[in-house]
Amino acid sequence: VQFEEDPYEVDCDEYPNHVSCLDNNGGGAIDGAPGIINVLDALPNEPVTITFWHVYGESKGALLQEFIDEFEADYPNVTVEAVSQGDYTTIRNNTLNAITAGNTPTMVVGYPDHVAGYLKGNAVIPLDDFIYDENYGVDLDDFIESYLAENKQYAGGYMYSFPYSKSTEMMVYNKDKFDAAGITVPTDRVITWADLDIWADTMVDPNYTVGSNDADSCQYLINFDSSSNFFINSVRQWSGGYTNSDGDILVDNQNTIDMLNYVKTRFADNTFSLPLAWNESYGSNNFIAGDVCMSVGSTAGINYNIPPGGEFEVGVVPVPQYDLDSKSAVQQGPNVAIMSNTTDAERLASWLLITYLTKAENTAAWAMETGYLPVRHSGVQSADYQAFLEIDSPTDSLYYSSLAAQAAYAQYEYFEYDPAFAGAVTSSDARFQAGVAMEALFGGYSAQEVIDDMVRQLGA
Amino acid sequence: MLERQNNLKALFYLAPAMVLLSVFTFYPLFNAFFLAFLRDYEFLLRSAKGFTLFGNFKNVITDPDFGIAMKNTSIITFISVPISVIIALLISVALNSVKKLQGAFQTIFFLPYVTNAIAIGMAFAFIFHADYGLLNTILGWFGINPINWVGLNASWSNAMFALLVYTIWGGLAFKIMVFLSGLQSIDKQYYDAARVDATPRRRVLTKITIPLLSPMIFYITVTSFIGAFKAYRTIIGMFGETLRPPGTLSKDSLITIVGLVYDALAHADATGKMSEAAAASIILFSITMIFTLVQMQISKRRVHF
Amino acid sequence: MQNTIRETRIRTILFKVLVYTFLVGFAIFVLIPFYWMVLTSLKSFQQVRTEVPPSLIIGLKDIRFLENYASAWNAAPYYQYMLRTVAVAAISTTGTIFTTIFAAFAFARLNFKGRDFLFLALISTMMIPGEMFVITNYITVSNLGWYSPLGQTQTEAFLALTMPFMTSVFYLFFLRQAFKQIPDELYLAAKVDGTSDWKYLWKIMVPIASPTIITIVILNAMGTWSAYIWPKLVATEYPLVTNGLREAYQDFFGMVNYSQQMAAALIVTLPLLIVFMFLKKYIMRGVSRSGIKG
Amino acid sequence: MDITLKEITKIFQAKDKSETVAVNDFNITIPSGKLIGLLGPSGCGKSTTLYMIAGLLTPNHGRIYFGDEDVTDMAPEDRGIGLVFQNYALYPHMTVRQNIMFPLENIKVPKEEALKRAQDMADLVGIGELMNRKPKQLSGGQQQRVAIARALVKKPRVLLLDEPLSNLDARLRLATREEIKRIQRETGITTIFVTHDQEEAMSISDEIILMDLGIKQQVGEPQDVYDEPKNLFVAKFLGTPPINLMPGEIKNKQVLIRGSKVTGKAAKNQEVVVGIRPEGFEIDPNGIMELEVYMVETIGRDTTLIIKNFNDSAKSYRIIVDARHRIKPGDKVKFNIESDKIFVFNRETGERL
Amino acid sequence: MDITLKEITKIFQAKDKSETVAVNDFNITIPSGKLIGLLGPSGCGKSTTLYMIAGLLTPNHGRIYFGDEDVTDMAPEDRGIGLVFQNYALYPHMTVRQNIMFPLENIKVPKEEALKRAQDMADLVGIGELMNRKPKQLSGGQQQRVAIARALVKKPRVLLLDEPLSNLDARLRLATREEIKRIQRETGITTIFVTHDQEEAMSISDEIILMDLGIKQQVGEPQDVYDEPKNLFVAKFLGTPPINLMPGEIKNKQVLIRGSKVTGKAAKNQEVVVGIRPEGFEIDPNGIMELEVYMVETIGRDTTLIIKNFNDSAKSYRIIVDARHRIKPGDKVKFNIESDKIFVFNRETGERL
Ligand SMILES: Nc1ncnc2c1ncn2[C@@H]1O[C@H](COP(=O)(O)OP(=O)(O)OP(=O)(O)O)[C@@H](O)[C@H]1O
Ligand SMILES: Nc1ncnc2c1ncn2[C@@H]1O[C@H](COP(=O)(O)OP(=O)(O)OP(=O)(O)O)[C@@H](O)[C@H]1O
Ligand SMILES: [Mg+2]
Ligand SMILES: [Mg+2]
Repeated sequence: VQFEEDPYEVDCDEYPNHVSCLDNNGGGAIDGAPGIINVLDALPNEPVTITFWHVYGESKGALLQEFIDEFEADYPNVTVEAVSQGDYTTIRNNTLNAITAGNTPTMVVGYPDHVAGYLKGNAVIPLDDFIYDENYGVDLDDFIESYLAENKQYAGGYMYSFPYSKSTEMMVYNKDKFDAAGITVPTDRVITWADLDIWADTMVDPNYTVGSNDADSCQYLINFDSSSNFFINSVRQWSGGYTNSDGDILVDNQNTIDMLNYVKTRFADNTFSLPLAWNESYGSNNFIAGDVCMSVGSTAGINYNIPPGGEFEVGVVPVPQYDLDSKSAVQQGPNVAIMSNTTDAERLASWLLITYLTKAENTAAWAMETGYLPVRHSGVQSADYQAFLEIDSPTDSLYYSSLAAQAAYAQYEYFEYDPAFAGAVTSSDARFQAGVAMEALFGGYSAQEVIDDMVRQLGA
Repeated sequence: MLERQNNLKALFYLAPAMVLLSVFTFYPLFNAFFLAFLRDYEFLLRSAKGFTLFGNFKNVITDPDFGIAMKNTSIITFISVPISVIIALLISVALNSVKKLQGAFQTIFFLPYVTNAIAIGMAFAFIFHADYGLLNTILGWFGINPINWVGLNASWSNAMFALLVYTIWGGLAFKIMVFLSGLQSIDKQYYDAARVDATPRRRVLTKITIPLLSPMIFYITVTSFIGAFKAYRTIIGMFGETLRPPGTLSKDSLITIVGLVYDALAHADATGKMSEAAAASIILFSITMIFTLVQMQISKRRVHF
Repeated sequence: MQNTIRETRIRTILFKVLVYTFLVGFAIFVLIPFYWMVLTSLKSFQQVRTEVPPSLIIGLKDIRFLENYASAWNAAPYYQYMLRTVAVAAISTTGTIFTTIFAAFAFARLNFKGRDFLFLALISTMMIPGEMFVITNYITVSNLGWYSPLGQTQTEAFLALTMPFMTSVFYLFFLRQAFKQIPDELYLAAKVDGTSDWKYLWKIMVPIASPTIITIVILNAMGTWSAYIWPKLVATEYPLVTNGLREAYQDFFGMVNYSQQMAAALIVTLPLLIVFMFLKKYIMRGVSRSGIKG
Repeated sequence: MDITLKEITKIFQAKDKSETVAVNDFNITIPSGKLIGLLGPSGCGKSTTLYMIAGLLTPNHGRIYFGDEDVTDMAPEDRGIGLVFQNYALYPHMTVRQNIMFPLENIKVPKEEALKRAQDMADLVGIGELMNRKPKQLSGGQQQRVAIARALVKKPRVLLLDEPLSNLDARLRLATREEIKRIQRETGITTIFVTHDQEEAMSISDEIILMDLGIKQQVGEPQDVYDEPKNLFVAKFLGTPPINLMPGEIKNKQVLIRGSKVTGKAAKNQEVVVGIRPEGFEIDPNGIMELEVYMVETIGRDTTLIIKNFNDSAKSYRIIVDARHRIKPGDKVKFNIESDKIFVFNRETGERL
Repeated sequence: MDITLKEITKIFQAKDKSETVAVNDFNITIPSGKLIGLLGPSGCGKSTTLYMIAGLLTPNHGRIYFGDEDVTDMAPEDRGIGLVFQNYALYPHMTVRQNIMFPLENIKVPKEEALKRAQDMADLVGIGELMNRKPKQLSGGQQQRVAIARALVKKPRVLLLDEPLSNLDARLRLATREEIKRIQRETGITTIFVTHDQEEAMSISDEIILMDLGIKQQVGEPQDVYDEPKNLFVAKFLGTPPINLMPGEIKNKQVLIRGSKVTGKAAKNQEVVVGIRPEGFEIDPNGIMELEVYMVETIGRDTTLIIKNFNDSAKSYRIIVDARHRIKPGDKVKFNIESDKIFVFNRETGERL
């Protein structure tokens, strides 16, 4: 352990890219290369090995490996060792440990708050020099704006991470039931909570027995897979405030209380529900079983909501909104960062890999296979992806992925991301508590109790 | 044992374990202790601003969850350990006394040790399910209404009950194995003598078996208490990251002291959080230590070597 | 008098019934999760997902044995992982056995300065949550050059996986208790027979404490078999079976194919069960202590 | 209550299937209230017999009766037995007091009384001061005394003693055995006493049983057995120093040793073994047997003459004479032989003629 | 190599701090190559003494020498000792063969030779057939013989035997002790032999040591000790049946019992204890002492007259007479007393006068 008078007084000559040496201009944009990182003119000829920690399991991992193999074919002297760390908590812990041990991988996948944490250890590099490099740079305009904004919210406004695997939420509904109930779910406009209230009147059957799969009714009208997203989205729509990137918790206000009270009534009359209603983590089983008529979940999880035997038809639409004036859809999914404990060659190789992975056709291919969304406009526009978006045959294996993607794009105007902050309380904690709050509300606690507990836990 | 001291020889025998322990146990331990007294420790940079005697401890103790953690830890410890030790003891003794099917039973009782954690989680979810769970079904036979054990908004005490069952279940296999191996080293002659002396079975158990097994009982008790003070995985296994029944707030949490440690460790990148983890560990350590010392003191009289 | 015999017999039978009932009762209690595991591994993905409540038995024709087990087996290179795990378990168990035998011997039989204090100090290390060690050990292992995310050799991986587990206070304590149960007389006899402590340890203590040592072997091997966090941390490229098992079925949407996962878990568990069944008879075959009066 | 063993056989089977016949077709009735000495060489099956009576071992064959009751299948705890184990089997974790009180507590004797009885019994065997010690802290003999006290304290129906005095010194031994005898007499407990000390066996037993190789050899009152051994084994086994055995022959109803007649015997001519008790020799200048004294030993009150090279250089004979006779090594002494101290045995079967 | 114990004291301290002085300021030199019998009542410190010589216990005070070498701090395994434990201490997991061979393996005797020596030794003690058994499968006596074989097989520098024959029958005991004596003679191993059997101690020991309460009482050749006991304890301890003790007094250099003179003694007038060996009485119609015979016991070759109500109704005296005297209970018999069988002791200190 070294002792320093003030660890925040970092020697900025030595660590020009340390978080403490950067001005915090509030997530504002940086234009041009800051000149922090030395970008090599060309990859050296010696072999370069980079390690890439990710979180993808067997199938996504295999797909990633295919890209890597292609990449390695293009750059024969670069070897990429891609290693799955399991889940997000593990990758974060392992990376933190690796940083402390001074023994990091070359690049990692992670959420913004992970990267914000790594930044405290001076462990990631800003990518701006690469982004604006003549040889290796990318055209930022080609990237989905909110993805960029999310990755620019670090101190100094530098991009310490780069968008990689992105997803959002969509809603599925049981078309057959709606048909039977004589309701048509509009596809030309965003569904509102008011719609839901009306439909609930006809479709929610208080005496519904679980598993009975009545033709035209359900136990609950709508399920929200992620209680965190439910809270965050709703609080935004109600202008309740969530957090800011300084880590301030902004939920303790009347708007939030109102929102929660509203939701509470909808819980009470079985309009809204959470997977908890069935002791599950996701509502897909009960959606398939017909217990719930609609379900909000991640676009990447669409296939779990499709009845395997095609028992009923599934419709996919954007997430319902409370207030059409302040619409909000979560944008989530990990980004990728390059660690600082690396050589220039490794950095460049990593950057090349990042750009390779996010290349239009690759980001599109990745998106189609995994249920994520392309990070580039050009990816979205690519012929393959456009073809994918136009799939309209329910027999096509990508049909529902396509529907989900369409729903996603319908809402990408109002994508919102979580402000990232690290520290004693992280943005992940806030998100976690948001979920807890929603669940407790569902469990019967009052709006005030729920908020109080959230505030208390987040130590605001 | 010879009365004469032989420090050199002891050193020889202790050296391999000690070298390894020094590197992989003592050193990390001192390291952890040390962290608890650093002010504003930055884990990632491994630097601190100076020392503080109680600062980190104060942070831990003033944590709103600390009291809850203390309560939960004590309850888990003082209920699950005695019960599981007694059950394991009875099972081992019973197992040791039967001939038929002994091997089969032994294998069965070992199974928890090799059973996949996810399967265990699923099975317990089924056991405690409010609607169709095994436990409520059985209770139903006795005319008892279904109880919400671990479901939505289950009460703290129900959840704790389920957790205790789960904890006890999880600890049986190991204890049974230890007791069985201990029972093997009891001279059968004592049982002959006891039979001739017309000793009722219960007295054979309490007056012969238990005292002669006391070294292993002591071992199991000490290590189980230590283990139970460190309870955490079981709670994660049962309730997931929230450490409580779904739909409840933090006052219903089943968090333990180690839960606090984990919580702090999960924020290793935050200033001073590692120190808090260390401080919480030391608090846990102190409680456990006092308790272990008491046990050792009692055992001096009770444990027959 | 004849009555006494009958009474005794009835009592004995009653007692036996009691004992067996007790054992069977707890056996069922203990078996439920395992049964669940087997059951799930035989069900179809469909059945597991949609059945409410889950069925407790499964019809012969519903069994998806081949399907689940075959794809489970293919989900990860288990064979290779198992081999590696066996090697790691063998090394660390051997190490643990040796170091704990030595140290337990010192604590149980030798008389040296500060023995009780040292022992207490050792026990006290168990009172700190393991994760407090993990980080420092990770740094240590890194500093020793056994781990780097970049290019770790097989040897380095083995060192990192085994060295921190070459001894165990937990088992040391266990073995010391077992050693203490061996009558002093034998030690004295061996001494006058001109036996060195070393030889006494191996020829007398170890054979007599063999049930305990076998138990330690089983438990320790089991520990390696289910090790997850540490291998994940220091041998990212050399996963052990549990890493394989977990990662093959890791999914962010909770939609794990439980049937296959359980099938895989059973496949992975099986070797261990076989080893256990083979070794357990040594646990039950204690050494009867006769030839010592008193 | 008498104890009857009917055709009892006990075979130990080792793991490798090799068998040891420890007790072989044993038949005996032990009369109620008697103290029976069980004697025999080491490994002849004495402990095994006791254990079967106690119920700790089950005979492979045969039945055991207490009175009329067949107890073969009765559990040991129901038999009302007191047993002193050859290796004590004290409970190591209990103090002397607890050890002795243990059987009393089992039969729910009130605490107070149990304490008193235990103390009395301990005083009797001279360990009254050691009540708070653990067995480990006792000397061998002290441990043995605890075992005796433990067996006696509950006044069992049947008392089985497996070499209970082997580690006691002569005086204590005498005192203890007399106490045992007294208690046995007073309470009328049927008692079986295994001992290697003949003098002990003979002095306290109402009857003795001689065993060899798991087979009963002779039963009877001690002096009778000594005086009238049924076979060579019995003759050899009883008596210290042991009987002197010499090859001889019967010719015309005369028993000859090295050609000279030592006594008469109405039996057909044959080769025999002649046994003469060491005290059966009488120094007589006109004696019929002249022997050269090889060594003279005086131990305590006895003077023993040792004879060597009589007919077999490896063998030596012992003759006990009155200490008054001043005999030196090398003396040639003539002896007469008392006719009731001389026994003649078939050389093949060992049966007495 | 002779063994010297210098001011050896051993105190056991129990957990509750109570102390037992097991051996108290013990001084002795055991001459090289001799066989010494160590005798004393149960619990007097015999085993403790042996253990200290073996190095298994450390004296609280004093030094032990083998020859000139101070071995007090030497480890037991380096002392080259053979020890038969009173409680055998066989290795339960080893067969008889392995048990016996164990000490040989320790000194790296080649396998072949070790096997042979073990077999020879086992044959010697009569367990040659049982080599593959585990101790559990042996009778008490057989276990004891394994222990003896194990101690003897390595031909130790010093042999310590703690009641090694207590569980053997008389014949085997005689044979074994003679084997031990022979081996001891042949190899010149300095040997200490603890036994409760006086006859045994006296017949094989070159010298005997008598202990009581941790204190050495008398040392000497067996017969000398028997003939000239230094104090009351020694006189009482040696001899079976034990010496008859009567209160008496010295008056004018005459020793009087109940007023009549039994012998003379040049000592000042005082109250004394008079001891007369059972064999010290001679039937003589003109004897100086008339006693009424209470009971007559014939055990084996001896006839014992039991006298009661002589002066203390609780006490009985034993007189051994030649079997020829036909005496019946109730007879009044007159005796003379052999002067070398009568000893006079100070009534307070027990010292012989
Ligand atoms: N570990 C111990 N703790 C306390 N006292 C002990 C211990 N060992 C022996 N003693 C006591 O020391 C005394 C001497 O014991 P020791 O074993 O030497 O007797 P011994 O002469 O061998 O007797 P025995 O003939 O009965 O075997 C006894 O009174 C005994 O109770
Ligand atoms: N568990 C056993 N397995 C095999 N053989 C045994 C077992 N127990 C005893 N024996 C054998 O049975 C025979 C009789 O043993 P037992 O113990 O009855 O002898 P004993 O007459 O008591 O001898 P001792 O006087 O030496 O104690 C012996 O030869 C012994 O070796
Ligand atoms: Mg026996
Ligand atoms: Mg002794």
